[in-house]
Amino acid sequence: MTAHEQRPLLEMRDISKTFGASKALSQVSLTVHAGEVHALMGENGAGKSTLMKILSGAYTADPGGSVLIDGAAATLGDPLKAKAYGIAVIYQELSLAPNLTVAQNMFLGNEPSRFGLADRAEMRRRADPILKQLGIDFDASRRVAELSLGERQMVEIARALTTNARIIVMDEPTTSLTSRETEKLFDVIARLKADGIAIIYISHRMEEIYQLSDRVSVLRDGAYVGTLDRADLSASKLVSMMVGRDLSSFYKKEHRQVTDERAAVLSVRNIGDGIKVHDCSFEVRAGEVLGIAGLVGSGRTELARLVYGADHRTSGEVMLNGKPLSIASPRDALDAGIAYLTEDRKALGLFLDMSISDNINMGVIAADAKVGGALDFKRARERAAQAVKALSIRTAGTQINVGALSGGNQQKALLARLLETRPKALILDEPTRGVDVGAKSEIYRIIDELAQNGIAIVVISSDLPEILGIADRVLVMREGRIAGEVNQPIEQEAIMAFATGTTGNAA
Amino acid sequence: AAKDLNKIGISVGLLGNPFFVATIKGIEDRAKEINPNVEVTSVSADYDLNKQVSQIDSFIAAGVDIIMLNAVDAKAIAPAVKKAQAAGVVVAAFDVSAPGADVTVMTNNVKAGEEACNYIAEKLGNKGDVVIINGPASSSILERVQGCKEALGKHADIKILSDDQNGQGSRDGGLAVMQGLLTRFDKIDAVFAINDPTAIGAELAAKQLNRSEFFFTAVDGAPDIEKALASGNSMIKASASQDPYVMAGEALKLGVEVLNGNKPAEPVVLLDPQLITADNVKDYKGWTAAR
Amino acid sequence: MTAGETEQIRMDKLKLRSTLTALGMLPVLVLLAIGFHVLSGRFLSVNNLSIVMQQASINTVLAAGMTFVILTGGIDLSVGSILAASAMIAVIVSLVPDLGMLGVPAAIAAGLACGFLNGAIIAWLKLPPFIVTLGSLTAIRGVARLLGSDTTVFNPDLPFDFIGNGSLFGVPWLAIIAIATIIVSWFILKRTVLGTWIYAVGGNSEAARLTGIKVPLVLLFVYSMSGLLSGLGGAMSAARLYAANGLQLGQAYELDAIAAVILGGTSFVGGVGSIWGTLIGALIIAVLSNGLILVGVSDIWQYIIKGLVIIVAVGLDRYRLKGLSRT
Amino acid sequence: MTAGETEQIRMDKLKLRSTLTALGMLPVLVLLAIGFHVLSGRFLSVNNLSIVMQQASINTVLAAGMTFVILTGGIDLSVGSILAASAMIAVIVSLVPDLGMLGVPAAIAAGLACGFLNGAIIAWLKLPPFIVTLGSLTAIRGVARLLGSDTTVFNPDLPFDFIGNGSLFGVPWLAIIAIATIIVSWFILKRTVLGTWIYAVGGNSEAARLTGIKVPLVLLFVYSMSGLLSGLGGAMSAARLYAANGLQLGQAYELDAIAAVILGGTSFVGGVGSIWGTLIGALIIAVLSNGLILVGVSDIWQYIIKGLVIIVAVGLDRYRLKGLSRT
Ligand SMILES: Nc1ncnc2c1ncn2[C@@H]1O[C@H](COP(=O)(O)OP(=O)(O)OP(=O)(O)O)[C@@H](O)[C@H]1O
Ligand SMILES: Nc1ncnc2c1ncn2[C@@H]1O[C@H](COP(=O)(O)OP(=O)(O)OP(=O)(O)O)[C@@H](O)[C@H]1O
Ligand SMILES: [Mg+2]
Ligand SMILES: [Mg+2]
Repeated sequence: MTAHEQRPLLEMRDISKTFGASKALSQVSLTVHAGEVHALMGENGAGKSTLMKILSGAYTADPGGSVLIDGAAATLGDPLKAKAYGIAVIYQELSLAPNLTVAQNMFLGNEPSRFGLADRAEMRRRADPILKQLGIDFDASRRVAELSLGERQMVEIARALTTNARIIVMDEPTTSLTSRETEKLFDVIARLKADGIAIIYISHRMEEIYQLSDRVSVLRDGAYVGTLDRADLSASKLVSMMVGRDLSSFYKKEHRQVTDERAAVLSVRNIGDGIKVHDCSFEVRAGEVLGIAGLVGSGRTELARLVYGADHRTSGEVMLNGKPLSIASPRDALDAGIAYLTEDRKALGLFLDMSISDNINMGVIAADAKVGGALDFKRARERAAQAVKALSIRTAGTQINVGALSGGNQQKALLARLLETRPKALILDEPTRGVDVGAKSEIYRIIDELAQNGIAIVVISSDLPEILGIADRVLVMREGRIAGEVNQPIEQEAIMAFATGTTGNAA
Repeated sequence: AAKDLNKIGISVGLLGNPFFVATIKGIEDRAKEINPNVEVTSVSADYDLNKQVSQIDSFIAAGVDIIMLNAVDAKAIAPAVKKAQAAGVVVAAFDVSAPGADVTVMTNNVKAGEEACNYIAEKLGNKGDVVIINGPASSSILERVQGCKEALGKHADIKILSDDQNGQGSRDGGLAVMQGLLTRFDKIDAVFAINDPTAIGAELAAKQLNRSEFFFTAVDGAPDIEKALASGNSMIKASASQDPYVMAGEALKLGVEVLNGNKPAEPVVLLDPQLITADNVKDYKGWTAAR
Repeated sequence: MTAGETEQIRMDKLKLRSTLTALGMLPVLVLLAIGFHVLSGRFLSVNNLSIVMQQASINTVLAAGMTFVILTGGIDLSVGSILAASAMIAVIVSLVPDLGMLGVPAAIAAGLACGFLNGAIIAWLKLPPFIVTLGSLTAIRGVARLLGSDTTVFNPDLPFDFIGNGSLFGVPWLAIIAIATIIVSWFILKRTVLGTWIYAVGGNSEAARLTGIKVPLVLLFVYSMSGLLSGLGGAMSAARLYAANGLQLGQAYELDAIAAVILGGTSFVGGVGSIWGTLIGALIIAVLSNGLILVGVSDIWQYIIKGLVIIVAVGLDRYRLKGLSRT
Repeated sequence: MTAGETEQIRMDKLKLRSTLTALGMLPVLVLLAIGFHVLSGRFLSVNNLSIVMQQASINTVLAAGMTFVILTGGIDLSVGSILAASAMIAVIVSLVPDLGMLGVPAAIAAGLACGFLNGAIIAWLKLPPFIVTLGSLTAIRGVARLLGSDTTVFNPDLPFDFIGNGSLFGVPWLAIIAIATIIVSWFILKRTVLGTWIYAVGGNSEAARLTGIKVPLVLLFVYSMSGLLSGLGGAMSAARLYAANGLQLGQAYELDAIAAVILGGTSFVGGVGSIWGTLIGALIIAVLSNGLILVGVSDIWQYIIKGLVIIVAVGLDRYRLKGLSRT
């Protein structure tokens, strides 16, 4: 309460932003006080990231609005100026230089130096405690290109802590993090809060919002809807503010215990790459949703890529419906009926300069083609229109570049591409990364539907509640090996025990 | 059918070469004498036949009266020449022959090579090891090498150590090639370079490596070689000089004759090179001499 | 209703923008043409335009091939050397009694073979295109010289000389071939599955691989295409000149071809660009060369002006698209 | 304990790998040198090695500048023209009585000015580097010709000729300058904040911008640096040849410089590479040119062999690194 009576640290007034023909924000206002965690909520494409990018100087707002810091008008407009006002941002779409080391990235643009000479010792000295605070166990001298997605996200967080910022924006910082890393982050946030730093926190994970936020502001369709105090916070209220209607609980309720009588669709035996994944075996039966959990960097993505033929495996085999496959490339896997959704949609999934329609159709244009490899435009348009509707992708049209969509909608477009290939087995790596509640329930519904149609599904997720909610059975990975299997009833504690190695190796 | 001389198009192999700058000056001076308001456009084909043919096309379109042509390729330029003549343009070739050209004025390159290498043979007493630094295979260079080989071939005791290295006709090319050749051969008696820049570059290499058991001859008579010869301490002893200024001016004059309807009796004029050495260089009228 | 309306306006704007992007440098081209006409009084004659088209034709064909390559994010420096080698082959084969006409297919086949080799090394051995094609630039140049023992090969009675010097209804054959090349390229790029794959590989090659696109085959195709079109360019050059020279022909042509592609708005990073832009780029280069001679600008100043016009042209283009494009 | 041990092994592997990457083509260079020595019996003499160093020196200096540019993901095609223009200025100034020594700083300043212009256009107008430097390649070439009214300028009594032809303790000055350039470049790239920014801009320029790095200033710096070093190259060339020619000097040098950079393992995409690799790349090119003459290979075959060796060299390099790196 006291916080409200002080002069606000940050006030954004009547901020609008237009991209070409589309209006991403119209007259949005936001007030943030020192020492509060202010959550910003809204569906995919509501304009949260855009608002924050205006704050960080990455975008310039349309004329008309104003930003006040400590009550004085601030001219933002470029990242350096924003930095000078003490604003630090953890971007949703990671913005690291992959060719540099962790430490270099943390201090990029802010290097400890003497007479222009980089002071590496000082850099290490300042980096190590921050990494330790976050429970990061990889070395600060590793190159970012060699890190897993979750590890990169940790680096991005660590970077925001190197500056003496007064306002830290966290735009979906935990999408690739598991509960252990998230805990660490929350500890840090608590400490920052105590130091009087304002935190603007964006997430689609409701439980994080409940746990952290002092106040919640909601955006819808680029417009400001309202702000709730912690006391008034309730799921139904929030959701109805976000989507304008009620949405009941969205995890599917009934878990199927898929019995052994059903034949295994996808079987993986002793697969490994000799470096990051060793000797992993599992089976997925028709209609089963197999969850794979594990800490950041435990090798889940790598395992999936091996099965899919995206990386070279040194041992093991993959079988579909009992038939051994010789998969040497993603093409082979797709031909056999295995599809894989990448966790890194921007770098490995989407063609950002191509249209939504092209992106959705990419996997099937060859099959749709008319004689001589001529494109079937009509079919492509239909598929795209259908997919946009079925997955409720928010867009002005299917010919727009996919790069102009908000993160969550990009995710749906990518998922749509996979579904068009009609796979028999589907490996989904972080399928709801950055996806809003509504879309999440949509995706869960789709997963459930696919399973009921007899497709074998593997879901890799760092979001434990999600795993608990949708998986029929869970494998837990640790340091590149399968550490254990958790059957119904699936309990969080059991998973964490395997993931952290506090029980003996079960596999 | 006499026509006035209003517009001239010049296309040369490579404009940056001082030789061609002198030719252009020769043409311009003679043309101004005939019509002070004459318009002269000179372009460089950069030794690209396609480019030269395009330039000729453009000249035809621009309505020139005479094309002064230094052919990039002595054989293959023929169709372009024919096309220009069909369009009523007089083609005057200089320095390099162009089949079918109305007139051609050029240095006798075979003779130039011959003279430079006769000098070598004479100075060596018809006995020794000679290196030829070759250049880009154009007709004039091929002829110089041919002339040189003919001259040297008359003497059984003269051995040609190398003749297939390309000095690109430039100082740095000559320098780099000579450095390699000097490392390769412990004893050389004389070097024939296909033009002056090559010889100067090669001399730089020799000086650097402190080798002085041989001397150079070349073809061209460029301003820098004049200076070298005059200095008296150069390893370059002789150059079979050409006179680009006179050559091109002559070609223009003959071309204007054709324009006026007077076909020359002999369409090809060969100018004899003059061998310049330290002894006679003071009487030499160089490329840039005022005239 | 209103929602539908704004949607309509938005789509219109999008269309306008994509048309503008595709048109690209057209305004610059038109300006140049008018400017040269005003200055020389001769530029816009039928005769001269036909000359410009002819002069642009070989570069257009090379640049079309280069567009494929650059769209995948690659580069092909060897086009000039391939052109020289194929032209040599075209002339040499043309000298064979009775079979002279085979010179054209022989040149194209030779170009295709060179391009295929480039592509194979780049696609399967995964070596950087710049180095591979720089290597073949040098090596194929040597082969071209070897083919004619380092002299000019010449055939005054070239059986297919109509390609280089004839015309159909007043349009030079060279120009017809160039336009046909552009149309075929457009069809492949915009109307076929392969074309979409080419854009996809250029946009994000790792994503393309994960989508099941056989990236090596796509790369093999684009370099083969570039080789084939360089071979065609060689045949055109031979037909135009009745001759070929292994050393001199095609030197630095790669720069002109690349310049046409980039002037045409295709991005070096790959994935973005159009073949029409390339055509306009090639025309701008040809118009500049021809127009400056027509106006009577000296060779030195031609260099300076050409260089500046190229920079100003892309500058204008950027300025024009500003506000319409993403930051 | 075990965790610590595997960590140790991993770090060792990482170190090994980065050393191997940095060493890059060194084995190829050594192989070539030994091969040429066996074939000619003369390659590895002190004298000849000093020649090779001299021949490599100008390209090394240009390639060092190019390394900066390519590390940011750009390209500088104008280095050859800048070199020509600066060499002209060096010789022209050297002819001024008493002030002749000023030729060297004048050349460097001219190069810097050209590079600055390139950089300003690229950084602030955000035009594509390829087109901008292609434009300046052409325009500056024109200026270089203009400077000497299209002829060769020469000065047999060049006051700073020791740079081109003298040596210090048996090491040619040209080589000393080249090595000094490499060391300074290494220092900037690896030891200063600016160096980190250069790598960051090349790795992810948007990320660099978002962290507040002034990306335009970084770009301005790298192109200015490339221009400055081209100017130095011009002075070196003038000192070596006692002359300069605006049209002929430096033609196609950009290709050699880029080849050295890429042979040295710097990536075209930007952000990855080392200056030592560039040095080795430049040496490989010089060794090839010199060695082939020494062995007595004819000019035509020199082309073919050079081209193939370049391709095979990167091929070997890839093969060597395989298994160590991710696909
Ligand atoms: N660079 C851009 N160009 C064009 N449109 C854009 C651009 N960036 C965002 N948009 C549009 O602006 C709107 C808001 O996007 P924004 O990324 O701010 O959403 P968000 O609330 O962060 O969503 P998410 O939860 O999915 O991250 C969307 O409709 C998006 O398509
Ligand atoms: N390109 C790479 N080079 C080297 N090591 C890598 C590379 N990518 C990932 N790794 C390492 O491999 C291990 C497994 O990575 P993987 O991406 O499979 O983890 P994950 O379980 O999917 O984690 P996350 O939740 O972060 O996505 C990590 O320790 C990571 O640092
Ligand atoms: Mg967002
Ligand atoms: Mg992962």
